[in-house]
Amino acid sequence: MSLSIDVRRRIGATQLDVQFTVAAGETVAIVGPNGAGKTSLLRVVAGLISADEGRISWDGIVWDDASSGEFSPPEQRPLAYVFQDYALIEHLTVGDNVAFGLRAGGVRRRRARERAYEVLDVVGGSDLVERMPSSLSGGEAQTVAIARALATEPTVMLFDEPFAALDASARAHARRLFSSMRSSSVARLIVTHDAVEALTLADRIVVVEAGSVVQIGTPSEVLATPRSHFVAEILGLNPLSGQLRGDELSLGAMSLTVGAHGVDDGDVIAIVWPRSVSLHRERPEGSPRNVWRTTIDAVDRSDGRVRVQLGTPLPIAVEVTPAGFDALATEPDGEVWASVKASEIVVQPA
Amino acid sequence: MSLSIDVRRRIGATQLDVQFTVAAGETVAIVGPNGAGKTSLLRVVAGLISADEGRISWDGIVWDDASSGEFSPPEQRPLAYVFQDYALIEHLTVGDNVAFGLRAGGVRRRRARERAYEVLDVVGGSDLVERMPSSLSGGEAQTVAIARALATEPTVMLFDEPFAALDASARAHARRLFSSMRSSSVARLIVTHDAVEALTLADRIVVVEAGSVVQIGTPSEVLATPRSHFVAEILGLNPLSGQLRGDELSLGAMSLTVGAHGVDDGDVIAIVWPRSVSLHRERPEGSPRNVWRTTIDAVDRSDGRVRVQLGTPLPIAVEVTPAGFDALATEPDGEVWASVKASEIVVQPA
Amino acid sequence: GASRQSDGEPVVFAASSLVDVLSELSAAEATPFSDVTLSFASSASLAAQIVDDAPVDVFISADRAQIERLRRAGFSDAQPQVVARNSLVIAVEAGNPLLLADLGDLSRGDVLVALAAPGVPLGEYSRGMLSAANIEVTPVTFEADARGVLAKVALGEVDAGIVYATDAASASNVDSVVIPEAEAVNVEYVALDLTEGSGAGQDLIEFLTSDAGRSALTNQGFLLP
Amino acid sequence: MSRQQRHDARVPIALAVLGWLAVAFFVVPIVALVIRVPWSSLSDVITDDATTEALTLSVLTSVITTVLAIVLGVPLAWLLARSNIPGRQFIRALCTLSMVLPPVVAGVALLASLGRRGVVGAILDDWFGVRLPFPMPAVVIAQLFVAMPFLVLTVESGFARSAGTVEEAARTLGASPWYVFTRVTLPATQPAIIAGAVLTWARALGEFGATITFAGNFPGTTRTLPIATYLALESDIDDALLISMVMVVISVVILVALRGRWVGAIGGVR
Amino acid sequence: MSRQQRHDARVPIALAVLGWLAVAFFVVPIVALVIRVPWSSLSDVITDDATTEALTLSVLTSVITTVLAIVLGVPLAWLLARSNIPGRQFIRALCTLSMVLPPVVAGVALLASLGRRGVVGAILDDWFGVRLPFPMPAVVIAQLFVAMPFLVLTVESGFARSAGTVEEAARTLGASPWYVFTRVTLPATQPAIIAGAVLTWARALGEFGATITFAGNFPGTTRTLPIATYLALESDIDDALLISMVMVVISVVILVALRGRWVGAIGGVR
Ligand SMILES: Nc1ncnc2c1ncn2[C@@H]1O[C@H](COP(=O)(O)OP(=O)(O)OP(=O)(O)O)[C@@H](O)[C@H]1O
Ligand SMILES: Nc1ncnc2c1ncn2[C@@H]1O[C@H](COP(=O)(O)OP(=O)(O)OP(=O)(O)O)[C@@H](O)[C@H]1O
Ligand SMILES: [Mg+2]
Ligand SMILES: [Mg+2]
Repeated sequence: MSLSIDVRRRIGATQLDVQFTVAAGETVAIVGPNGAGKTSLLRVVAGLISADEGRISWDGIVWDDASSGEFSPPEQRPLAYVFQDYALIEHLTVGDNVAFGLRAGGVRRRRARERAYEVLDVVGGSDLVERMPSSLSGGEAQTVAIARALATEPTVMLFDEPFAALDASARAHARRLFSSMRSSSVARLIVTHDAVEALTLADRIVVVEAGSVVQIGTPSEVLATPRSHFVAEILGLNPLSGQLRGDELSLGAMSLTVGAHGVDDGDVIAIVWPRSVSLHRERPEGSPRNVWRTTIDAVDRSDGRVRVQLGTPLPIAVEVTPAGFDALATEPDGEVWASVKASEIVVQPA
Repeated sequence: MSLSIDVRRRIGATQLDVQFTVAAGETVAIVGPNGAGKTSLLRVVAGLISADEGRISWDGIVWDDASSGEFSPPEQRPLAYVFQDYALIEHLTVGDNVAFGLRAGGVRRRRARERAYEVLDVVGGSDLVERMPSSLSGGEAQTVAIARALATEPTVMLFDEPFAALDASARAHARRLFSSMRSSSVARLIVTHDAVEALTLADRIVVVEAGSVVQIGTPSEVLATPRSHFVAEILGLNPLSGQLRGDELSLGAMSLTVGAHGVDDGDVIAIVWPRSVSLHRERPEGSPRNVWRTTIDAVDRSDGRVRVQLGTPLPIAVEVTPAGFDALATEPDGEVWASVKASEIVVQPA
Repeated sequence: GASRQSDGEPVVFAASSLVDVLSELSAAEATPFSDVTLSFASSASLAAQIVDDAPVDVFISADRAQIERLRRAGFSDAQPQVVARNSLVIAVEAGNPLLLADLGDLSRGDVLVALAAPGVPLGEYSRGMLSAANIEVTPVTFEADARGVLAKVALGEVDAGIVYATDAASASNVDSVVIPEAEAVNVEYVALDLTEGSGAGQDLIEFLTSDAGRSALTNQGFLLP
Repeated sequence: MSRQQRHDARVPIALAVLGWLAVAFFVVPIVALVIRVPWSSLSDVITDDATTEALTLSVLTSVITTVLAIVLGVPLAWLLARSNIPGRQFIRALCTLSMVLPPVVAGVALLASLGRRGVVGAILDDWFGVRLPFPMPAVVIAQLFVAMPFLVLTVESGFARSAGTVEEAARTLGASPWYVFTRVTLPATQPAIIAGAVLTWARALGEFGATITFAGNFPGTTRTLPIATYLALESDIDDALLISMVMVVISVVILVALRGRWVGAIGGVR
Repeated sequence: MSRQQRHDARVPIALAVLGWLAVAFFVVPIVALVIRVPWSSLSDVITDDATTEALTLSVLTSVITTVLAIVLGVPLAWLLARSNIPGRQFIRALCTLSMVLPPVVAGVALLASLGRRGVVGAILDDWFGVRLPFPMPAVVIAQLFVAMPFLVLTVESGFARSAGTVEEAARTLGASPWYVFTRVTLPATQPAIIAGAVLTWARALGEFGATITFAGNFPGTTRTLPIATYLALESDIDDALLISMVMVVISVVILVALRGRWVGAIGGVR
C-alpha cells in the first residue's frame, strides 16, 4: 500500500511539478521556502484542486487521473488534513468540530461526542470541548485542528505546519503523539519549516522549491548532502556557492582548499558545518590549510552553546564551546582568525 | 520614554494580571504556554479591549486608566500590531494593505504606494504588491502583515508570533530586520514560542503563565535561573520538581546530591543542563556523586549534535558529542550509565 | 365556452362599490343571497378572471364596457340587466368648511380638487359632467377610483372631489354636496347572467330587481333603474 | 465589561445622525397612524368574524409562503451564487422580475400560465383535473411569485461571501457536498436566510394586487387581510385603518420575537 | 481549469432539482405573460407621450429612492447590527413595519404625518409653506417609506457577519471608526448592500398603493408607470399589459447589466 503522487498543476505563477510516493506507515516531511507550493501540493492530494496532468493513487485506487478524467472528490478519499489556517467551523463548538468527520461518516451523535472527547483528551484539549472556536487562543485552535483530523482515523494524513502555533511543551507532546502513530499503516505527509521537526519525525524528506522537487532522501542523506541552498540554510549549515577547479574552491572574495571529492570542475555548492570551523586569537600554526582573518558580527549564546556570525570575507555561522569562546577574549566586532580543515568541506555539483 | 503596563482584565476563564514597563529602544519578548494570555495582553495594550483595573501609559500619556475612565481608542495610540492570524484586508491588494495605515493617516495615495513598495521590498515581498491576500501562501501573508505594521513607523510595536509561518531564510531575514531596529527609540513587544528568538532578539523576557507574570529578566538571567517549568522546558533544559533536604534532592524515583546553594528545604525546581550530563558504557569511577543506570529512549542527531532522551528513573534530555555517543556503542533501547556533577545542578524555590 | 356555473354555492362577482349592499343582503336571512359566495374587485379585474374561466354565476359590473367585452367574447348570450343606478356628488370635508355649493366652486383658486382619472368609469363620468356644464377644473390629482378621491377628502388632503353618491354617503368625515348637473349622468350597474339560463343566476338578478332588493339598494343610496 | 462596550461601540457620528434620521422617518408616520386610528371601535373590528377569518388566512398563507420560499429560494440562490450554470445573469434577472412587475400584472401573468386557460393550467386541468386559481393554494402561489425574489437575492448575497476553506475542511473530513451544504454553508448563511425570510414573509403578508387578480376575493379561502382592508376602504377608511392595525400589531410581535431569538444570537454586537 | 471547475461545482442533486423548480416557477408565468401580450399594438403604447412620461418619472424616482435608501438605510442597518442602542429589537420592528402594511395604509400613515393636516406636515405648512403631498418628492417619500426596509434588513444581515479582526487591525493602523467603516466594513458588506439596493429599487419601481395615496396621480409629476398600468387596467387590460412590458424590459436590462458588473466580481464561483 502506498500513496503515489505524480502531479503537474499551475498555481498562479508557480508551476507545481512533483513526483514521489509515500508508503503506508511512512512519514514524509515536505520542506521548502515560503511560496514553494507545499500547501498547493497537499491541496492536490486532498482533491481540493485537481491536477492539470499526472495521477494520484492510493493503494492502487486512482484518486485523480488527468488523462482518463477520473477524479474522486475529497470526501471519498480516506484522508485527514490539518489546514495551515486551522479552518475550524465557526458556528460549532470545539467538540462538534472534532466530531464533525465522524458525524459526516454516519456515526451516532453520542458515540461521536465520546470519541471527540477522547481525541481531545489525547492532544490535551479536553477542557476546550464546549468552547466556540472564536474564543480560542492560536495554540488552542491548532490543537483542536489536529484533534479533528485524528478523530476520523484516516489512512492518509496531510499536516500543514501543524505545530507552528504550539508552545514548546504542547509541541513536544504533539510530536510524541505523531511519532507514536508511526507503527500504524498510515501514510503521513507533513509540511514544516522546522528542521528539527523534519529530521526527527520524518522517514524521508522531500525538498520542494519553486514548485519542483529538488531533493528526496532520508534525514541523514539530506543532512549529509544537502542538495540546495535552502536545505543547507534550514539545517543551520553554511552553503557556499563557488567554482571548483581541482582542489581549489573559489568563492569570490577568497578561496578554500577542499579535501578528496569526486566532483567535476565547475559551479558547485560547498557545505561548511558550523562545528568544523575553529576560531583563534592568533594565527594558528599547523595543519589547517584554510586560515583567514575575519571579524565577529554577532554572538548568540543559548543552551550552553555559542553561535558566532563571522563577517567578511566569508560570512558564515560557526559554533564553538563557551570555554573556547571565552578564551578568545575578543570584543564583539573584534578580529579573530578562523580555520577549517580541507577534509571537512563537502562539495557537490550546483 | 517608556511604555508602562499595569493591567488586570478578565478573559473568559483566565484572569490577566501583568505589570511591567518597556523602555523606548527596548525589545521585550513575551513567552508562555498556549492560552496563557499573551495575545490578550497585546490586545489590551493596543486598546482593542480595555483593562478592568490598572493603567497603561506611554511617555507619560495615559492610554487606559480604569480608575479615571480615560481611554484612547487604538487609532489614537501610535502603535503597530502584527496579528497572530495576519488579519489582512481581503478586498485590498497587498500594496493597498501595506499602504492602509499611511492612507488612514492622511498620506497621499501615490506617496503611500511608494512607501508600501519600499517596505515590502525590505521584507522581501515586493513581487506580491499587486496580489490579493486570498492568493497568498501562509508565509507570504505573514510577510505582508509584518510589512503593513512597519509601514506607519510606529513608536510602539506589538508582534504576535510574527515569524511562525516564515521559512528559515525569511525568518533569519526578518529577525535581522527586527534587530536592526534596536537602535531606534521604539518600544517593542514580541510574543514568541521560539526560545532562540526570545533569547536573541529580546533585551528582556517576560514569562506569562495562566495570565500572570512569573518571571521578568534579561535573557541571561532567565537562562541562568529559569523560574518555572515552562521556561526551562522552552529553553531545552531539564526542569525537575522535587524536594530538597540539605544537599539531598529527592525526585520520587531517585535522588540526587546538589552542590552549594542558598535555598531553604522544601519544594524546589532543579535545572539540569543537557550538556552537564555524561553518558558511559560502564559505571564511571571517580568524582561524580550522582550516577545512575538508565535506558536510551530516543536519539536525535542533527546539526552535528546528538540529543538523547533518557528513560526511567530520570527521563531527561542530554546532549553529547557524536564521538562520545559513538563510543557508547549501544543500540537504541540499550542501557547506559549517566552521571552529573552535583555542582552542575541548580536549585531554586518552587 | 364550457358551463360557467360554479359547483356548489352560487358565485357572484361584483364591483367593489356594491360591497355594503350585497354584504348586507347575504347577511340577511332567507334571501337568495344568503348562501351566495361574493367576490369583490374592480370591474376590470373581475372581467379578467371571468375571461380566465373563473366559476361564476352572476357578474355585476359598474362599467358597461366590461359586460360588452365579455358578450363579444361569447361568454354569455343572456341580456345584461341594469339593476341599480348611481349619481355623482361633490364630496367635501365634514361640515363643508369652504362652503362649496355648486360645481362651479370647484374651479375656485383656493379649492384643492381630486378627480378620478380619465379612463376609469368614475373619471369618464366626472369629465363628461364637467364638460357638459362647461366648467374648467384643474385637479391636483387624478385618483384611480372613488375610494381614492374619498380618502383624499376624508384625510383633508384636498378640499373637494367628485364621487359616486353612495360612496360619499357611506364614508365618515365626509359630507356630500348634491349637484343638479349629476342628473344628466347615467351611472348604471349592469348584471350579467353567466349560467346560460339554468336559473340560479337569473334568480339572483331577479331578486335584486324585486321590492326587497330595491329597498336594500335605496337604503344604501343607490337609485333605481 | 461596561467600559469596554462603551469604547468598542463608538459610533461614527455621521452614521449615528443618518441612522437616527432614518429611524425618525419610519417612526413618525407609524406614530401618526396610531394617533389617527379610531381605537374606540377596535373591539367591533376584531370581534368581527370576517376580520378574524381574513387574519387567520393571512397568517396561514404568509407562513406557508415563507416556508416554501425557503425550500425553493435557498437552492435557487445557491445555484445563482455558487454554480456555473450558463446564463446566470439572465436567469437571475428573470427570477427577480416578478418583484418589479406591478402586482396586478403579476397576477395576470399567473392567470396566463396557471389559470384554467393558461399555458400550464390548461394541461393540469385536462390531465389531472387540477384547477389552481381561486382556492387557497392560489393565494400562496400569488404570494410566492411576488415575494420569493426578496429571499433569493438576499440569500444569494449571503452565499457570495463564501465560507472559504471551512467548506473545504469539511469535505476532507468526509462530508458530502450535501452534508457540507446543510451543516456548514447554511449555518454560515443563517443571518441572510433569516433576513430574506422576514422580507418574504412581510411582502407576502401585505400582498394584495397579485392575490386578488389570481386568487380572487372569496371569504374564508382567498380573502386575506389586505384584501379585507381594501374592501373596508371602499366603505370607510377608519375601518380599514383599524383592520390594518391588527396586522401591524401582529407584525410587531412576530418581528420582535423572531429577530430577538434567531438573529440576536448570531449577529448583534461582537 | 475546466476539469477542476467540473469537480468543484458539483451541485448536490436535491439543491439542483429544487433550484431549477424555482426557476421554472418564475419563468413560466413570465413567458406566458409575454405570449399573452398583444405586441402588435406595442408601438402605439411606447410612442404615447403619457407612457414615456410615466416611464421617465418611474425610473427617476426609483433611482433617487434607491440612493436615499442607501444613504439612510446603511447607517440604520449599522446601528441595528453593531451598536448597543437600547431597544434595538423594537426599533428594528418599527422600521420594518412599513413593509408589512398594506401600501394604501402606508400612504395613509404618510398623509397622517406629512400631509397637509399631518402631525409634521401641518408644521411644515404653517412655518415654511411647504406642502409635501402631490409634487414629485412625495413619490420618492412614499417609495422610500415602503422600500427602504428591504435594504435595511438585507444590509443588517450583511453587517451581522462581522469583518472580525480585520476591523481591529485597521484600527491599530490608525484608522478612525469612520475610516474603518468606509474602507473596511462597507466593502466587506458590498454584496449585501447591492442586493438590498436592488430589492429596494425593484420595490420602489413597482410601488403603487402608497404612492397614489400619498402623492396622488398627476401626469408628469406623480403618475408613475405602475399607476399608469393600474389605470389602464381599469379600461383595457391589453394596454396595461403592454405598459408593464415596457417596465419588464427595462428591468431586465438593468438587472442583467448591474448584477453582472458589481456582484459577479465579488460573489460568483470561487
Ligand atoms: N489563488 C492563487 N492565485 C495566484 N497565486 C496563488 C494562489 N494560491 C497560491 N498562489 C501562489 O502559489 C505559490 C504556492 O503557494 P503555496 O500556498 O502552495 O505555498 P507554500 O509552499 O505552502 O508556502 P508557505 O510556506 O508560505 O505556506 C505561492 O507563490 C502563492 O503565492
Ligand atoms: N472570547 C473569549 N472567550 C472566552 N475565553 C477566551 C476568549 N478569548 C480568549 N480566551 C481564553 O483566554 C486565554 C488567553 O487567550 P490568549 O489568546 O491571550 O492566549 P495566548 O497566550 O495568546 O495563547 P497562544 O499561544 O495559544 O496564542 C485562553 O485560554 C483562551 O482560551
Ligand atoms: Mg503553505
Ligand atoms: Mg496568542
